Amino acid sequence: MAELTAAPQQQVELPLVKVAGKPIEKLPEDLYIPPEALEVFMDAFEGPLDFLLYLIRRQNIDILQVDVARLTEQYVAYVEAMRLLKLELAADYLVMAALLAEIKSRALLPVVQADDEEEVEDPRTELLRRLQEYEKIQNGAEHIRARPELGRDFFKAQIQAPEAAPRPHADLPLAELLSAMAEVMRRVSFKENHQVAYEPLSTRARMSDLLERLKPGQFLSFTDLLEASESKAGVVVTFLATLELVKEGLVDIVQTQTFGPVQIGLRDGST
Amino acid sequence: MALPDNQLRQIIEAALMAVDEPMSLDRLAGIFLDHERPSPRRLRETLADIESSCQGRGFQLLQTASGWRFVTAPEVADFVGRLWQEPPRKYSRALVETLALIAYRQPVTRGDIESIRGVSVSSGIMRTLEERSWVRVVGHKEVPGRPALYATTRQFLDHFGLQSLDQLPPIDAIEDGLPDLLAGAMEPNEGTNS
Amino acid sequence: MALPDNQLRQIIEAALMAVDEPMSLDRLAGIFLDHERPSPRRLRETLADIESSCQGRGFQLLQTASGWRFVTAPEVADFVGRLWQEPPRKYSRALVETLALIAYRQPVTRGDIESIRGVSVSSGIMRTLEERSWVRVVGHKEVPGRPALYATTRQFLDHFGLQSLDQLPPIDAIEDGLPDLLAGAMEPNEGTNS
Repeated sequence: MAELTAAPQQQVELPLVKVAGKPIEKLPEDLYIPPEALEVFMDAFEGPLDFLLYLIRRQNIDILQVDVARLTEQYVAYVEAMRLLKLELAADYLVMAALLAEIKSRALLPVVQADDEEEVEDPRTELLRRLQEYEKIQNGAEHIRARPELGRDFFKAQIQAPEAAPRPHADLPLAELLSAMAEVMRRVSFKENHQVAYEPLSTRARMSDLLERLKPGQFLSFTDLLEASESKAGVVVTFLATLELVKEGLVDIVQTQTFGPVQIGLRDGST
Repeated sequence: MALPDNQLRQIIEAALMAVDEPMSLDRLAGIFLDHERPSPRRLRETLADIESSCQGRGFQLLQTASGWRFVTAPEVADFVGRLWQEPPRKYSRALVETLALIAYRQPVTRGDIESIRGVSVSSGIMRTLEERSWVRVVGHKEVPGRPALYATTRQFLDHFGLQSLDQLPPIDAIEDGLPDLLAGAMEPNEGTNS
Repeated sequence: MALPDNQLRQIIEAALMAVDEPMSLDRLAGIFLDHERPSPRRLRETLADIESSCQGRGFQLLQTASGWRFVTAPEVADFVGRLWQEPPRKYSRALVETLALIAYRQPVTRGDIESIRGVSVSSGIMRTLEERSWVRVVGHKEVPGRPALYATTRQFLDHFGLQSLDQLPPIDAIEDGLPDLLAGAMEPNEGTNS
């Protein structure tokens, strides 16, 4: 007949702790923390310096007024408690414990003047300097925490933007067009042995005009294609353009009866 | 306990500015805890109030199908739109050569251009030239596939300050004496031949 | 031809609301074409004018290191914050202390940070600070291993609504200075505010 029973409360007895050879009968009075919570408590600190600052602040005194002996006792008591409870503790804490012990023991010795002029740095001064610097940084951290922050105290105000203005056209000077043509011509003459013949531009332009004026399935007489305002040269150009279009198979010329009007129409793809 | 009018207006205004999309009445109401939530009617009144407070400012409240949102004032859209305007794109060498060929050899098909340039002409180039209204299709060549025939336009002449294509220097001249011609072409309105 | 005051105000306001980041005076001036561009002084006056027009509204004009931007009014932040499901992220003490150290003692190496805080700095913290673009490597210390030197960024200032590091309260008050012996340790922060 099994009976569920609560496991007996683990009573953690703190064994005798020796600090600097002197046994500590009891933990400092301010260590109220139940042993199970000690790890959590210690976790709240950002390392031995942070922990020391906590111990100093609790005494409500300036860092420079610190009684190192008392501080050492408190510090070592916590560290020993952690160690005895087999709780993991960063090595930094042990190094600090050793440093504190050294400072405390030095304080008991008479000050020995070094032989040379150089000053030997007092480890106590060095420690206090570090504590002060770290305290400043903690103040700085508080200043940053106190700042209004984007995404917490204020948010970006952003409203719908208008459409982007149309992209402007790049400038294309005539010179660039001409140099491009020259470049094409240069390449063509390098590439090909036969001379590419070019008709006068006016004929080419007229060919475009004629193609535009002619509608599929509709025939116009040659005279329809002439412009009254144009000179004889105009007639010649139109005639040459028409012949060129015939040659390129773009238009057909039709004459339904002898001496009848010459009809010009777009070549029908189906015929 | 109801929130005072001015605080309610401030909250709604801030929420609409913080959210980058239109907000429905429901979503606006969702900001408030039960005891402070305004009625839909009061919300509407607040929105109307905000709307009229935008008179002459750089933004205005707009009601769309999905709710309310702030947009920039239309009267300054042209200025603000410049912020996103892309810089003019330079014309590629291929584009300028294609345009030159169409100008001198029109009407031509894409195939004609390709056979002269010795490389294929991208559709992008033809599209740009057509969008720019510099060239257009004037017919189709009656060969298999009926390829489009391209020619330059009046806008092309206008752009380069030409009255007619005749004013473009003849090809032999370009080949022989480009520097001189370019000097002349710098003043397009003078016309090459006139 | 100068733009009238009210149009100028409208344009600047619209631009600042439409752009998703702080805008410098130069960028604001860039909206205008040469003939309509206001002087920097007139721009500043317009910004001051806009700033005062935000009294009691849901938004306000904030000047940070990178320029001006509109943000929602802090007095309604609690309401606006409810629009997002997730509460703002809480930063660990280690992260804020590391950030403070870099802000107040920059440029510093990771070794400097570790020796002041008395514990090692996790790579995760440095990565988070760099990912948020709050700190960046500005150089390398010429000692063995050439460790990276970290400094805070403009984005850091922007995020905390600061125009410059000077606006952070000093942490080296003269009255709490240590005796002469420690004077040397105070020097490095001279560089913080420059």
